[in-house]
Amino acid sequence: MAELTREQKVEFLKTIITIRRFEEKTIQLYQVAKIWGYLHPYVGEEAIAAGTCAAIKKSDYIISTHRGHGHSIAKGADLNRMMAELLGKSTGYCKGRGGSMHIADTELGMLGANGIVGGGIPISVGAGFSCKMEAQGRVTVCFFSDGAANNGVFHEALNMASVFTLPVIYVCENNMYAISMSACESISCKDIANRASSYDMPGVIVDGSDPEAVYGVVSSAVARARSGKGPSLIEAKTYRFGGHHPNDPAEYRDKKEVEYYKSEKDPVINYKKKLIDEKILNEEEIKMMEEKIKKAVEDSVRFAEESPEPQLERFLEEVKSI
Amino acid sequence: MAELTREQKVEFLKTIITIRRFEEKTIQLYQVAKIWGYLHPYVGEEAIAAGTCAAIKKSDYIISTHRGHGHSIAKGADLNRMMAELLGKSTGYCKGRGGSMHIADTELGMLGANGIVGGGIPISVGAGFSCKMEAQGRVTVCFFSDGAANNGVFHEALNMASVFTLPVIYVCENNMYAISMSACESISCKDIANRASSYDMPGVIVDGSDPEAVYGVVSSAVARARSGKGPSLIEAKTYRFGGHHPNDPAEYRDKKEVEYYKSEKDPVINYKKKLIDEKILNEEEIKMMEEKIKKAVEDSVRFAEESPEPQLERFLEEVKSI
Amino acid sequence: MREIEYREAIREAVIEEMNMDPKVFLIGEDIGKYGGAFRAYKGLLDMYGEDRVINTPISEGAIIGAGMGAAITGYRPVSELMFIDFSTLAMDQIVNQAAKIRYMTGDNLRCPLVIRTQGGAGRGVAAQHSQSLEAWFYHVPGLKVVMPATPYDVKGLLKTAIRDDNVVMFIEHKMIYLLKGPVPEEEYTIPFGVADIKRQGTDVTIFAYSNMVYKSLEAAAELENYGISAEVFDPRTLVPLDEDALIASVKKTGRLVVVTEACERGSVASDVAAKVSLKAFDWLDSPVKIVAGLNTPIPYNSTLEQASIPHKADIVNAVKEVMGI
Amino acid sequence: MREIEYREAIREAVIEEMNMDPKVFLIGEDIGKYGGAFRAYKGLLDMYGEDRVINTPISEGAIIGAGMGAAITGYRPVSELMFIDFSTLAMDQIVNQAAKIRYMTGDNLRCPLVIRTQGGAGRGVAAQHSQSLEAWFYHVPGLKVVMPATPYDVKGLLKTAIRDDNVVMFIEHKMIYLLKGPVPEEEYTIPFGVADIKRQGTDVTIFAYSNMVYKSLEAAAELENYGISAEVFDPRTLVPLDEDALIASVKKTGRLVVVTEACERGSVASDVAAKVSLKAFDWLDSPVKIVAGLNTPIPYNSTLEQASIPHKADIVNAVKEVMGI
Ligand SMILES: Cc1ncc(C[n+]2csc(CCOP(=O)(O)OP(=O)(O)O)c2C)c(N)n1
Ligand SMILES: Cc1ncc(C[n+]2csc(CCOP(=O)(O)OP(=O)(O)O)c2C)c(N)n1
Ligand SMILES: [Mg+2]
Ligand SMILES: [Mg+2]
Repeated sequence: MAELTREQKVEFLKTIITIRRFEEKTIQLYQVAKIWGYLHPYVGEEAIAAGTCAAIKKSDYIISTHRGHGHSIAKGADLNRMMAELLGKSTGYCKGRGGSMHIADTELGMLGANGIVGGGIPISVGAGFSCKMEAQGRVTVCFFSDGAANNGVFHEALNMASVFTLPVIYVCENNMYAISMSACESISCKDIANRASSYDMPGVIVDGSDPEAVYGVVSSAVARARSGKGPSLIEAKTYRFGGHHPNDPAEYRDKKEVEYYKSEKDPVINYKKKLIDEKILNEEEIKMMEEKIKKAVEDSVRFAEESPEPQLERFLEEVKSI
Repeated sequence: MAELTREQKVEFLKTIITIRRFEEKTIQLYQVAKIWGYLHPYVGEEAIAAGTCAAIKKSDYIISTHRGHGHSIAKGADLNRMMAELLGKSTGYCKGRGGSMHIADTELGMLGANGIVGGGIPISVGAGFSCKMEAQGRVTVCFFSDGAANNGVFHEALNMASVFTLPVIYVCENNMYAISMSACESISCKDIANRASSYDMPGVIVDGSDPEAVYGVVSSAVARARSGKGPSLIEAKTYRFGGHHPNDPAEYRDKKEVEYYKSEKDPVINYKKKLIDEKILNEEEIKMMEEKIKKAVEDSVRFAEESPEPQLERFLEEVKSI
Repeated sequence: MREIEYREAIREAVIEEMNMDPKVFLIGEDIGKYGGAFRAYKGLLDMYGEDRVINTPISEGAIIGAGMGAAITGYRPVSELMFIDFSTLAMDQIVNQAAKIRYMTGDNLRCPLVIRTQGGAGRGVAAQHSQSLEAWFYHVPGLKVVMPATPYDVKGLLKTAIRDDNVVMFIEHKMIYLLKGPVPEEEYTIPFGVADIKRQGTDVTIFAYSNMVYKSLEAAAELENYGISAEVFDPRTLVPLDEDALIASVKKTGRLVVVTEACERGSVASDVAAKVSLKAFDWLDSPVKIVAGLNTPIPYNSTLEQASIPHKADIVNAVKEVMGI
Repeated sequence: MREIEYREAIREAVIEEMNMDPKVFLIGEDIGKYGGAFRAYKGLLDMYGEDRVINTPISEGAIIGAGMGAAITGYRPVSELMFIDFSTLAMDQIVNQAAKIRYMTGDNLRCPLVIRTQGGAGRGVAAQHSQSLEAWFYHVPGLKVVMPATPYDVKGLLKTAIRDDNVVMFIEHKMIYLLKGPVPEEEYTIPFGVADIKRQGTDVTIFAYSNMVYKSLEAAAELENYGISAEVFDPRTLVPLDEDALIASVKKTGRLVVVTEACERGSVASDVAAKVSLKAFDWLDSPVKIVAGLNTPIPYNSTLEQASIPHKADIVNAVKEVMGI
């Protein structure tokens, strides 16, 4: 694999910080009930989306989860339309119909967040068939977390993707928990990547806090997929810094464990430091980047707040056609 | 493991031949429409049921499939009540309500054939919990075939059985086909036993035409389960001698392949020969055995034919309470 | 007009649509060499190859997921569930994913997916292979539900289904695949939401779909002997439902018997009866009667099985009742 | 009488039954330390240990399979599906396996399994977490369907469910877990199939269950202002349904409004309306009106979400309509 360029590295950092700041903002907005329903922040896991989406093209597809904001942002989503969706506005990606768990966009190749744990995995099979049939070298990345790896559809989908040599990259974000259920207690194998052997596909483990490492393994899997060799399973070890959702104190976790990940495995802290160490960016430049991002996030909130609510009459009219 | 006794070996043969003759009779009865609906003969696979059920106790549970007559017979089912069920009579195991695909009996510890491919596998988890909770050393054997190993519930169940260390023995009867679908083309790993590694349990391959070999591996798995070490996956390589059902000419199979299995892997032929070679039985004794079995099968047909139809009024009365 | 079998009509529809639109493909169990459990796809693998006739493992969830994923990325898949009873293994993909994606994304993604399947009793295949589950899908917004009775209808409606931009549950009946009926050589399609009066009548409307159309026609023929002129109303598509035509028919006859093979409790028949009871209240000369399956898992024994589903006599009796004779 | 929360009533029922019968156990997602998504099982892990409070992986099919397998071998499990929307992943186990085993084996095997779950809209959790799917289960022979509205009812009915020898779909509503109501300290159970008139009235019967009981009571209170005396009829269990009491109520009032939060098309409301339209035809002064959810996946946006489900005003209007004012 070619060395990473300066631009690529800067882009990683920008994506990671953007996701982090966006998520922090959504948590704030959730606490004041501007966002409601369920919100599952991606804080702590940003490097996976950043590294993965950098390794694919705009024309490739991604399939996301209930914890999906990071995936959309890394795939290039417009923060305004995302935030508008979270506020239930008509300018949102789903015109306010979907909210956090259902952001999707055809243009973006973002085939949907999902409220059903594992619900997106079978869809990857169809997206994979589509990529294979059109034969333009397109690939599909399917994100999911440890909990989803126990849903039967994981098995059906990975088997089928393998049997039909589909160009799909399965990225399991193992953040060690499914709500309160620890992955160690719910998954009957040490590493989820092990399960790849059941499907005759490569299974790779990667440090999910390191965007470059993620980029590396995903790039290989993408190359493999594009060359017609079929699917791969990547397990990115990561950690959910907060509770399952903003109101979850996550008392089922060990404080020390949380502290360890926050201090050692924070992709924002670590990657900033790395780029400074490598003299790719200096403190000042990072500060400017942070400010730009902060402004973009704040703009998105303003955009969302100023956007009109969906029209009730129009909704009622549309429902008649369902 | 202790040497097999003469009685055990004779019993293997008796079970194998009983299943074969019973199945042949059901096919005949199907052709004259005394049995109807779906019938999935177990011809060619008899040694698996014989070897497996000999390795467990009467008090243990088995869970079966759409191709389930052999399992019931090996577990000790009454041929009369089985045949009566196939003829839809009130004296059948299910009073004629179930037919071939739904034979079940509490007394027998036979928790059900199943019309849904893979449908019994999750039920094994509950039977396993039950065995574990009552802590009497009881185990559950769950049969299924290659096709079922692609159903998502296979994954959910084996994961859960492993996570909770349940005393369940999964016996996959890989007869190389699921209707017309070849296992080689539908399963993304060479051997289904491989998949055991995803569930942190032993995965063993055995020649399904050899009752002693089956008995051996199942016995080990049973010992393991009884001693609290949890589930195992056994893949018994076998072959469905006929089509998927009596009316299936099975044109999707290679004639040579069929011939090979019929001539080399017929458990009836092979095991008869073995017992003769080992001087455990002579031709004469086998002939007597065959005759006894033939009579038992014919008696079952007579019993079934002479049995009363279910009473319509009674059925209509019962339906009111559903 | 030439007569062809119901399953042959399906095959023709699929062939015509596959020839016309390269985005159409088929996916399901045993649809390759085997040609499908009811042989409706006979020879299609040879005609279109493995890329467009995809024979799958036994993975109902992934079969629907495969259809949906392809549909939202520009294809027009026909996913097959061998028996409607197996839809139970794919309900998340059908109901939470495919049916909802268009609406929950504010029309951002569309899912032109046909789910072909079949249901019904009568072949002695017992409780897990004989269900009539259309009521479930009827209840789910985002699904169209099509239940054709004749070779003519199945061909025209399947072509429409494949061209539709939404998820269509296309539900056939296992007892009628070999039934023959007139089907024109020329191409045609049948729009959704347009009922077909299978027999004109003036005294009573019999609403029936799928295999029950035949039992209703038999009943109507017998009712002639009593001087009763029964209209047999086949909606053909349950969603959308041709309510206007139904209300018009009931206004004409003043009486309605709704027939379904499905278990009575919570059936589509109840829903239709409720709608008509409300909307044609002042035109009804007697209460709407429902003729439906018993609330029981279908038994294997033939006598009990037959007792569990409606027959000509049940329909005749119901009509007599609403006619007050 | 003391007042306790709905979820506390659930917890009490479970504790009492677990203390009484060692064969009762709980299984589901996040029911261990977490105490269940709605904290109805708070502290139970500490009280009963991991053998009787089994915290599972995300495997809905196996959660029901685990319940069924234990039930047919002598236990009395309570399997939990966190949201009724996730029943889609377990429909084979619920419908083809658990519901049918008793009948398709001629009563050879019995399956005393309770499936606890919850549904309903109102929390902004959108299309995949807000459904009301009781109509599916209502349609499946072999399932009992219980939908308690009050803390009193949920406790008494859950105890009965656990003791029942059949499969019980026990469906709660996400908006009422924190609601308080009187619950006696002494033990009691509530039989299935016995409706509770939540408010007596003489002019019109409002049939409503689960959260809609509250909206109906609000409506009834407002209707007093118009001089209309509305009876609020809560069936509490949909299967078995207390039809006699319902017909009696309608015979008394002569009018019926059926309320459900579920999508109107193919809902339980339609079924009830059809039954009453038939059986009380001569007593009905006006057609039965249905007040139901819209035929749409539930939207996230609060205004649209609220517009998708019935409210007091809708019920009031429907009653006015059937009263002809
Ligand atoms: C099929 C299904 N079961 C249960 C839930 C409830 N639920 C929502 S998120 C969640 C945990 C998911 O864990 P995981 O897949 O590890 O994702 P993470 O939250 O860690 O990103 C659960 C159980 C659901 N949404 N879907
Ligand atoms: C879930 C499900 N899908 C499809 C079918 C239709 N069907 C019946 S038997 C069968 C093949 C089963 O193959 P396998 O599991 O290998 O069992 P075998 O017939 O070889 O014993 C299929 C597809 C079914 N009964 N259930
Ligand atoms: Mg996780
Ligand atoms: Mg097989």
